[in-house]
Amino acid sequence: MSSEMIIQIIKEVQKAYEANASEIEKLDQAIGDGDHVINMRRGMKAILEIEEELGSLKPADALNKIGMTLLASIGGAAGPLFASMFMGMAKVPGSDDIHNSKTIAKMFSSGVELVKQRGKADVGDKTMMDVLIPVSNLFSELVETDNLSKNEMLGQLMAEAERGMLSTKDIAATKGRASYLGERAKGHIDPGAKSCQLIIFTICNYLINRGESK
Amino acid sequence: MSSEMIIQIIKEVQKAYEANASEIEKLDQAIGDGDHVINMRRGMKAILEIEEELGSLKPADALNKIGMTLLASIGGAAGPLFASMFMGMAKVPGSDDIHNSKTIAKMFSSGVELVKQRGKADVGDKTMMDVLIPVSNLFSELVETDNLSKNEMLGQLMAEAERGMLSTKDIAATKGRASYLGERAKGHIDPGAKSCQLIIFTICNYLINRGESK
Amino acid sequence: MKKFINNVDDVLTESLTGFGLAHSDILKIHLNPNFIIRADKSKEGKVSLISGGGSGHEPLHGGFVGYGMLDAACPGQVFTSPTPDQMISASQAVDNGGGTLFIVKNYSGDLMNFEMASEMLGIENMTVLVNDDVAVEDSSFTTGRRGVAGTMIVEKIVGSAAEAGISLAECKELGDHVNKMTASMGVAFTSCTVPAAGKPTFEIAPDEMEIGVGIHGEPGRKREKTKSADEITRDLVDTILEDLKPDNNAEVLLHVNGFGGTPLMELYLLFNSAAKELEKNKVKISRSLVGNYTTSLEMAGASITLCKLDDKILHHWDSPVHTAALRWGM
Amino acid sequence: MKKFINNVDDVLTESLTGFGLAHSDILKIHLNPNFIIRADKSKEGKVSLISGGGSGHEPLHGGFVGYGMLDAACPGQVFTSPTPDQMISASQAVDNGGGTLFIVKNYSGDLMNFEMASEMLGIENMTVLVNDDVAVEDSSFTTGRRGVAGTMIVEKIVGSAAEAGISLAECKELGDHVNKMTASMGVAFTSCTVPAAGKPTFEIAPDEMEIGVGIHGEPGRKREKTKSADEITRDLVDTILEDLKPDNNAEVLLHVNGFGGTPLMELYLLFNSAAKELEKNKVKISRSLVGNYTTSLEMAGASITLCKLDDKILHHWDSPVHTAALRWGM
Ligand SMILES: Nc1ncnc2c1ncn2[C@@H]1O[C@H](COP(=O)(O)OP(=O)(O)O)[C@@H](O)[C@H]1O
Ligand SMILES: Nc1ncnc2c1ncn2[C@@H]1O[C@H](COP(=O)(O)OP(=O)(O)O)[C@@H](O)[C@H]1O
Ligand SMILES: [Mg+2]
Ligand SMILES: [Mg+2]
Ligand SMILES: [Mg+2]
Ligand SMILES: [Mg+2]
Repeated sequence: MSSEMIIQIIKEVQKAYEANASEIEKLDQAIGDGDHVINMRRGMKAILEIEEELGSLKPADALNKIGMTLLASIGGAAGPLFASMFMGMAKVPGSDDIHNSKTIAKMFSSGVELVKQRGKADVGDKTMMDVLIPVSNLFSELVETDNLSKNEMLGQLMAEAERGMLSTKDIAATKGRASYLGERAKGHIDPGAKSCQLIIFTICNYLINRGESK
Repeated sequence: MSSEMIIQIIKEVQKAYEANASEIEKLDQAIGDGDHVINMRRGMKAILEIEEELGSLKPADALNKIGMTLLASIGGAAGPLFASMFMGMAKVPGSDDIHNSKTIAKMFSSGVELVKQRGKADVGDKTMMDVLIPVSNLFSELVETDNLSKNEMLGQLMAEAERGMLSTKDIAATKGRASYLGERAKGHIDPGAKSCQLIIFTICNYLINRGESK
Repeated sequence: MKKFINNVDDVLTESLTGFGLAHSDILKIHLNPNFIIRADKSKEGKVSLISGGGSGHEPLHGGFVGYGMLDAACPGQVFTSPTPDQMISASQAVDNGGGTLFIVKNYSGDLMNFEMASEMLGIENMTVLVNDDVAVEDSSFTTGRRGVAGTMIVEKIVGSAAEAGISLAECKELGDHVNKMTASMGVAFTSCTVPAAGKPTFEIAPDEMEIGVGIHGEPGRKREKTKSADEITRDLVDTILEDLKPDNNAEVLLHVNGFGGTPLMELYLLFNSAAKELEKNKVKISRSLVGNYTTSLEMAGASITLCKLDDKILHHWDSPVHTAALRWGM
Repeated sequence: MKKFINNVDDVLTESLTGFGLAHSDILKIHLNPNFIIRADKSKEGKVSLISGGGSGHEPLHGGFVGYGMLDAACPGQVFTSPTPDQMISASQAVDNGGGTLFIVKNYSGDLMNFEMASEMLGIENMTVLVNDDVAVEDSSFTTGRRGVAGTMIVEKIVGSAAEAGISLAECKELGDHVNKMTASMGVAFTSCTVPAAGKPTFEIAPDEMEIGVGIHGEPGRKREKTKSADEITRDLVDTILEDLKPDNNAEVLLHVNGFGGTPLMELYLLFNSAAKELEKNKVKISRSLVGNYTTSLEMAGASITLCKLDDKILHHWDSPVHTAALRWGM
């Protein structure tokens, strides 16, 4: 993993985001305040504005810089949470120089841990944590499993993200703006969970295709 | 003409007004501020609230009282104008005791004169004057004409009122709120002119039917 | 129609009652006839300033009753001028022997009702007619320009001067002078709904605006496709400047007035657009006022008003005022 | 969407610039990061009061920057909490050695951003969390109640006390106290439109209202058919009183707040309805505030806020204040 690759992935995410923007916007309009897409867009734009600077940094520094950039650009609930994700990832020893899935899994787990500390939400609160926590758990598990191809692993992570995202649909929210709705939030997928699922899907897909093309 | 008859006529006008309310409202919404019907309703209601008191007054006093009541209840442009109409009518010597059309024509003419003084509008300004002035002129003329039945006279006045009202349609306004519209007022009948036409029509009709039933 | 009302016929009475309760420290409400007067009697011999007009423009005029501004306000029904009995009773209630100055917005209805009050009132009185709306062409063959957002500036300036003790004739002269120095023009995005009518006063497409709209939702100069804030502002400011013809580096008061349904955020954005336009025209903004002061119920839109400042106007603008809607220096 | 804007992305910057120009006598605007501070440095050793939140609630918070209230405000994007760099830069700009008090409305986003600012800021600081919205049930298993129109009361009271020189810990304690004495609830008739979204945040039928709506157009407790002003008021006031449980003849401040698209006439009518309801409940209105202070862009609707008064709160409410949106005594 290099800083260039991080930027490449963010560009892929940005593309995927635009393709799904109106769907996600509808979700935040249904149970939030309708700004989630705008917030995320602002964050991605801010990162790509410092693309050159990021390219010159070591991965851990780039991740930190991305975290700070998101923190100062997204705002809302999503800002500190996505920022924490990147800052948490940068914390893992060895994240500067990573060649194997185990390090990446550790980084992901560290990122999710910091998000959880910041947001104080857990599985079942109808937030992005319903995607992040199960995916992180599964990831840590799978990297210890032998005889699993990289693509199989990525496929399982994508499926888990999808499951987590869908699990937010039929429950009431107990964290975030949707919690004000009580029972009325039921029936709507959480926008932050959808965002995370989309991001995970895009990254996995990118890695699968990249593996193939090599 | 007695005070009771004045009240009776006002009740007839009120009924006619309700039947045409939405049409007149649309006219004031198109080239005014949409309150003309509401204003007129308020005025008629105020008169009928003092019905008993009016019944005990001599016609000239009743007309004056009606004028003052309209003045304190209608507001807007229509208030002082309709009030002036009644006050002007009360001014005519003999208006207390009237048995012939000539006195009534004089009263009408005196009323219109005071309205004109107050509003400073004339024929062609696209206001109620486009109905009041021609009808008043014709009335004064017709009462001097021999061999004209009462009903023929009333019919001619109704026709003149209609003509006056329609004449406001294709001109621009130079007085009242519609004057702000410039050319855009063309194509709409003036609400105040429509009101006056309706009132004159109702009174004439009442007198025709009353004549017949006797 | 969705409104906070109980009964269409009681809107005005209940609203006035609430207004009186909320500001009992500075004003008193009289119902039937309806008028609003200061809670404290003002100085012996002081000219009484009385304004009024249709309701639905709040805070105009009731919100400007108090020290340094109006002595009384006469609220008519929504968008309908008040009736002479209101002006007469209000004048009698606040009379201090200095005579009465009526401040009247130029509409046929207001004019005629105030005229009749003036004729019937047994107190010496004069009238200042405000006609600051440059959207309407002024000609002796028409009703002339309307009185709009500039009215409160006339009320503030003459109010301060009356407090300082000038005579009725001087008040009248000053009011006419301020009126001449003041010009306004507005634009609307949506209509408003008069409670008693129950439906919008006019229809307007989702991409149209009414340039030069009146404060009763009267149609304006022209209907156009919506444009950027800068372009709209240029239209309004240029028309105003053509009328006022300020000298180079003239100092003005810039008043951006919301019609009731436009967020403050947008009004400040408009202020910024107007400031850019005035700078281009070498006009200096020395005083500013941004907010909903002369409204049309919940109409979305705004007007821009400029008042050319001289030492006298500036002094009376800055002087203390204590009303429900405008307060400073005390 | 019809709005006074030039470019969706520039709304905030241009509006802030206009705000700074219109009130250059009392405040200064800093862009990138965005914050608003007082024009004059305040007293050495004074606690700095800093608030902030998403934009679109104007005049909250920027309109409350000035003597006797806030030292700085940090406006986020429309309906999006500001970012920690804004709070940090603002704190540094106004620091007088007395420490910083953050006044934060209770939303996940605002909380987390202010929390990170608090952790990263090198100045002693504390936070008052405002959660006056009784529409939302308060439970440790949820995000808890939202901060709404009561926030400006906290800002006024603590602002006055800070001006008088009390310590950071005392400011924090007083803020928490006022928050506990204050409860609000609102109702919306229409949605608002976030400029960047370009369409209404929610759909609502022509005969429906959202009871307990949040100030970002978040859905409330329930959606109902519209009712009379008296009935709506009863719903709101009774829920508030259940929460505040005032003693018999307790004195309160009654604040009727418009969300931006409701005419002042209706707000005063609501005030009247609320006054009747409070009288029935033997609660005495000692102070009142009616107007658009905590808005949701152009949303039609209003909220009612009660604050139980004790001598301290009363004293600090009455004390002089000089901001763009609230001014008295000076
Ligand atoms: N405490 C929390 N922990 C984890 N995620 C949260 C929390 N609060 C909110 N979120 C996530 O943030 C998303 C909303 O983000 P966004 O719309 O950008 O911010 P805001 O709610 O401030 O408008 C929600 O859908 C939810 O997934
Ligand atoms: N100066 C005037 N002279 C005669 N009639 C007038 C004058 N001004 C207005 N009107 C009449 O008044 C009518 C409007 O009355 P109304 O709607 O009740 O008052 P307003 O215009 O104040 O809302 C117009 O249609 C017109 O006929
Ligand atoms: Mg959101
Ligand atoms: Mg009318
Ligand atoms: Mg009218
Ligand atoms: Mg948000």
